[in-house]
Amino acid sequence: MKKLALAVTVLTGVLLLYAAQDFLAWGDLQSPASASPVSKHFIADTGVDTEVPNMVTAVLADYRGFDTMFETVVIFIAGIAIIGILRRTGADADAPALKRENEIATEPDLIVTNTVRLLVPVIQLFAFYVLAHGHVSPGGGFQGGVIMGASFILVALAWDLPKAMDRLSVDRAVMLAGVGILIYAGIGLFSMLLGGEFLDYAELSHVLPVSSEMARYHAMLGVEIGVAFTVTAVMFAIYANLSTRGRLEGGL
Amino acid sequence: MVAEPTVVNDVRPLIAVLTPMVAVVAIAWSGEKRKNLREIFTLLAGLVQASVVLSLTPLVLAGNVVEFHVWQIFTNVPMLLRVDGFGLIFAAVASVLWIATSLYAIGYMRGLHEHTQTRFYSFFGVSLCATMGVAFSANLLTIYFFYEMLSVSTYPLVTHMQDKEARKGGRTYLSYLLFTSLCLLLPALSWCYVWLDGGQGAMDFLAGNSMSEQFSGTTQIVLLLLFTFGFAKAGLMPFHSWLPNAMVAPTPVSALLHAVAVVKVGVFCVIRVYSDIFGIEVLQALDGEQIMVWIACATILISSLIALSQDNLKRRLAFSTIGQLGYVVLGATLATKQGMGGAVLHIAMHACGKITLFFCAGAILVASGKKYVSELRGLGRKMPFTMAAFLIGSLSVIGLPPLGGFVSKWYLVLGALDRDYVWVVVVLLVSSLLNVFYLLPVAVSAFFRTEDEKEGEGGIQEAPWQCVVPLSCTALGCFGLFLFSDVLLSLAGLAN
Amino acid sequence: MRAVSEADSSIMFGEDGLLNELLVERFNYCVYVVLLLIGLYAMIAKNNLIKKLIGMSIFQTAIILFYVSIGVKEGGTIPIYVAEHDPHGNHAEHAAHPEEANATEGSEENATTATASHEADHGHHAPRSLTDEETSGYANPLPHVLMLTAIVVGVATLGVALALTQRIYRAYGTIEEDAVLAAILAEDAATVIPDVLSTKPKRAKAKSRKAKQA
Amino acid sequence: MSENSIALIFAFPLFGAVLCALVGRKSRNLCHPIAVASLAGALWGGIETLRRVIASEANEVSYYFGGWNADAYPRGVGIEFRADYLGTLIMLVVVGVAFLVAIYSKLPVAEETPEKEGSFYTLFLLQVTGLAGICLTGDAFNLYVLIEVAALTGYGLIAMGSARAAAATFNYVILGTIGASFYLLGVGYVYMKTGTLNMVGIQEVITADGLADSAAMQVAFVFICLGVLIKMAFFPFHAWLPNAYFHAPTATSSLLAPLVTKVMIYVMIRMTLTVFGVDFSFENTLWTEVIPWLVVIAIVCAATMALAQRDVKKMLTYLIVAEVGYMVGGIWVYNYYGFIGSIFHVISDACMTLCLFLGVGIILRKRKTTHFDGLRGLFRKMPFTMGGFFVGGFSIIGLPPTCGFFSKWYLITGGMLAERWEYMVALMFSTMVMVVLFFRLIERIHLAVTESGENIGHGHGDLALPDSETFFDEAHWTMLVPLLLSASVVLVIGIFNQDIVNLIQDFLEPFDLPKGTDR
Repeated sequence: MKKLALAVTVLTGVLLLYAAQDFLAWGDLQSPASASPVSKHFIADTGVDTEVPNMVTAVLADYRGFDTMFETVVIFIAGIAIIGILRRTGADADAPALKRENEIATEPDLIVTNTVRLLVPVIQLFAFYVLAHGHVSPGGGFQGGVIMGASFILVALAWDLPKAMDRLSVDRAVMLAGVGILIYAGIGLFSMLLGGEFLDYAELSHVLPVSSEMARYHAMLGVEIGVAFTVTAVMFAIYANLSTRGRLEGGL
Repeated sequence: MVAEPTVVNDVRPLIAVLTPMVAVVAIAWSGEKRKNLREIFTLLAGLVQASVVLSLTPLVLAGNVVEFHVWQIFTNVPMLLRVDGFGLIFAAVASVLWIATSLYAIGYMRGLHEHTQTRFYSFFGVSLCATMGVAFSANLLTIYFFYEMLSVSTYPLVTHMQDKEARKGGRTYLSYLLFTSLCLLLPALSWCYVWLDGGQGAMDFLAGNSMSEQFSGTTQIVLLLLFTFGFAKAGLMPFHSWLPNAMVAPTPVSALLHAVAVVKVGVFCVIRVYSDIFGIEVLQALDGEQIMVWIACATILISSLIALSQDNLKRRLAFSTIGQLGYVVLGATLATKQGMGGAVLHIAMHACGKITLFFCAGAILVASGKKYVSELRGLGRKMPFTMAAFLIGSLSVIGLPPLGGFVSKWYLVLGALDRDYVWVVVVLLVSSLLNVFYLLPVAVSAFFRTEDEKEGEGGIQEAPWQCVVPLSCTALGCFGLFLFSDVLLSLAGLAN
Repeated sequence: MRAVSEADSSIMFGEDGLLNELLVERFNYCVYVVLLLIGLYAMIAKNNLIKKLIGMSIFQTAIILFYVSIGVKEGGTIPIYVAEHDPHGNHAEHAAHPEEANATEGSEENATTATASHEADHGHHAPRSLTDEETSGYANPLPHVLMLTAIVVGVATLGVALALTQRIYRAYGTIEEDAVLAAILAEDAATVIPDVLSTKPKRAKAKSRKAKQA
Repeated sequence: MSENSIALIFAFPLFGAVLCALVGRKSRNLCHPIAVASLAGALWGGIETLRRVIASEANEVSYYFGGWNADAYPRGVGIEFRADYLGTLIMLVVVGVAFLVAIYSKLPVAEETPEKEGSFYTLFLLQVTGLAGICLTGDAFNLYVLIEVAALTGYGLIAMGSARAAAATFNYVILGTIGASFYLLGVGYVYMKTGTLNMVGIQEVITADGLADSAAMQVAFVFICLGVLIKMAFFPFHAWLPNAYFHAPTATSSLLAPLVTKVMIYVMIRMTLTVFGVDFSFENTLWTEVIPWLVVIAIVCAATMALAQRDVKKMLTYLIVAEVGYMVGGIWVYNYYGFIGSIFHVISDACMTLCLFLGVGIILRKRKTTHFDGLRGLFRKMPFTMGGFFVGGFSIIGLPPTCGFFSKWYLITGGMLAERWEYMVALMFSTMVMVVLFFRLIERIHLAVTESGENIGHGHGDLALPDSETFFDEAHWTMLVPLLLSASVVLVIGIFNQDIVNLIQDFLEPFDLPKGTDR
């Protein structure tokens, strides 16, 4: 196996290096990727099209919004798949829990819990900031969602899983993830029902009291919120399932 | 063939093809519990089919061809049914003999208390449908469809016994037939589809052929070989050994399928390709076409010699069949009008004779349980009708007047002389002699030698009437074919 | 491509030689190649399932590095448009924004070319199409977007793979590949194929259920 | 609604999936109807799309998500979905197959993965979304995302079964990720050299800038092909497939086996024809001389391995690998008819594989095993099921008038016209292997014989089967009806193949492929 791996690796390396001499210099302004009309349009006309200064956000949530919808779906799939794989059913569920070696039942540490108590609101607030400010600074739904999910995971780490599950149970997390997708796809569907194409946010200007550019702007915030829902929920669901091997009890 | 025939559109060819399929549904519905109903359906379908086919005769005799367009397979190649002289002869033989076989099968299967008779009758019907389809096909692709359908639908019949031997026979049967059809025939067809007439209207038997203008001589020979061996049902050596192996099937199957339907479909396809895809003129002009004549002659002689050494009656008949198929292929390879016509006639004549022989073999099995030639001494006294029919069948296969076999052999000889192949005539004579040697002793010993005393099986009687009646009919049919051969001659395009 | 076929030592090692070109001008491409190969090797060669997954992560990260490298522009800043970033705007007024300061530094060479199109309304830029010179001051946003997607996909794959690893561990008690394989072979050898014709169907069922549980 | 039919193909299963996830825990029985209903909706969208494509003048319909159409904005700014005959036909196959499997899956899912219906149908529907999207997308990167959607759902669906399935899935994850990452890398190279991700845009830039000699583009092509070949389980990279599909739950393997490999073949056709262009793909000796021989090795090896199996389901998984070889070969003989054959074989192979896997699922449910020994006498108990199964088998062998015959016909024609004799020999060889395989099965199913050849059915009288084995015991209708439907689809596609081939021809006409008939 090792020899095979080495052969494969060397072969790939040769191919990669063979291609490398055809690469343009690093940071070349005239490289096709940088100078193509598509790339120029993103930089030059994002403001005109959507009023969003952060081009990455605009490309992510609007120009390539369909990609991003499926990206959210990928996250959702991961959550569902992990639950599906690890969930114990039938006879399996009744099997006695595996005892971890060196497991010591201790009370949660006072210092840790109190620090976390202080930290969590700040983290969550920051998550909202990152989410909401994604249009004008680096940030957005994924980033905000991950930070938000981390806050729940932190609770689970500091106390135990049930404590975190009191706040966001896995069942509810799955629901939340679903709702996130519903928000994203729902906005897309709604704009389609208003007469445009799927995800054509400009059509929302028919129902919102804003111009079609600003409609795109606001709709982007909407889909980012949907993304954040899904990411938050799935991050926590993945953690909860992986850390307890699908039992959803006790935990670290 | 002759000048542009008039095309008549008629649904009757389709009816003839589909009748057995309808019967299959009815048979499967009747099932094992309603035996009589099931068998009535079988007979009824046979009657309907035969009358539909025969009702087409006047039209065809008047120089028309009957067509029915089923659906478009490829852009230029439709699924087209067409009835012309050759096809009608074959279809008529197959459908008339189906009635006889059905009646015979009832006696045989009931006599032996066979299992899964419903399955048997069902697949019997399917294979008849396929045979009829081959007879009425208007182009190569259509013929290929029905050809494959026949291969598959006869498999359950060949393996009917379900024992080890049957399964072995079935495997040989399928591997030979599917190997040749998928690996030799399919590329040849594909070749013709693409290059013959540039893919326009290709493969139709009436299209007139421009084979010689489009392909080099070598290509034509290769195609000829692919086609001839691709239709392995024709039993040409070296792709013949499926036939003796398939004799494990119940006798009605052997009779109808291996003396009438399956093998005759093979040779019929070969004739079609030779006469309507290549054409007589092209073949005559083709260098190296003699190879095919040699192969056919070799098959005739070798199989006759092997038949001499077989003691199992059905196996002996099987090798005899291979030889007789060789005659048909020979007729086609001679590439003369008489040869082709003789070949088509021989399909009919041999079918009638050989089915009689197989019926007799089956009847003997039912009545006495005997399978080997050496056991048949003195049986003629106990089963006079059967053995008399056997004698008639033998004489017809040997080719003596006033029996059908004589007519077709006569035209084959004429065809050979037409091409100045005197040696072929010699081969025909020698093989007729061999036929005498391996067929006549059976009947002779049955009538003129006394039974061994020690066996002491006094209880042997004539077979059930369902068996005896059909075999008597077919034996009489051998005379009939001689007497009324002029109809067949004109259908085969030999009457002037 | 042509260059390689005629390669001699000077082309390989000279001033404009291949090596020079590769290592100096395309340094980060080389890094990505090395990372990618490390990841690939680990994915195929490692016996431990977790190590395979680590290899997978390295592999995917290498690709991300490659993509981001495509988007880089000499002197370009992050692709966030703020009207005030334009060099002829008043630097001092907005110097408080660190990212803006960076941006200004980055796009200095554009300073001379930018026109007086800059509006007085600092707070709200009027939507307008940027000129070619202005666009070259921003990095290409598309690769970043693509990689955001790729990262997400990578995380999702990793999560599922970890779940699978746990499932395997739960069933076989090991995450070493050869040990798992051995366990699987043993399991196969022990599987009984129910003989349909010699036993009653009910028993066959019970048998296979037992086999499943084992 | 009609002008949005392309979006509806995705919207229905997507919302269905979310709905399944939401109601899955509480009311599990709702999941199956939701799945069937949303796939019916998707099927309607698919048919509507085909209707629009046929009605359109250019034989293709573009759909710009987010309204970023190519008239007002530079091509490739937004994500374009481009429905031409190729993509639409295969998308219809995907949705149709999924619809049948969804009906079929009711009992197997409830029995094999109890209490997981919610997760199962969520992933099931998203799998369909991903696969259907692959067929229509006009964006190289979006294709990657959709490939990953399909892959991840596939991992989940397979691993939901036994622990054995999880072990098999792990290999799938590793190889699948390598494949997808290679594809991603290739797309990266393409983007670097062309500056666009839109498939048509890439083709335009390649032609305009003369990128055929570019080393990076060539390597990009190699990587993309490599990635796709891994994903489609082409012979040396097939290791993940047999185990994963064999141990997967019945409903999963019935969905994945017919679709995943075929859709990847589609990607390869799309890449060679639309993205890189005919000249780039087939004029470069770097790979045009290598791949056809790989194909030959692949077909022969996979067929031989199939021959060695003693289990129907396992055997079928190897057959899939062999069939992949057929289709890749059809592309790389580089001939008009070869392409028709490949595309038509994608369609027909999906149908016949579906047919076989549905049959195997029923066998598994009745007999609790798919080993050859467990097949005896099945025909008597389930004549309809087995009849459908046989139709699928005949189609794999290539007997007329099933669709398998016609696709093989075009493949053979293409191979012959391109004078790729080695490919034809490989095809013949594998055809013969399939004859052996299926008649071996038919012998067992039909004739009730034991493995050792001992005679169970005596020549005369009734079969000596135990009483429990002789009564009529047909499969449940939710399983039987999809099987019979798929069997009849196999026949109908075969009989009316000309209509489909005409569409394929319309699609292939602009590419000016060599026909090889002009001699």
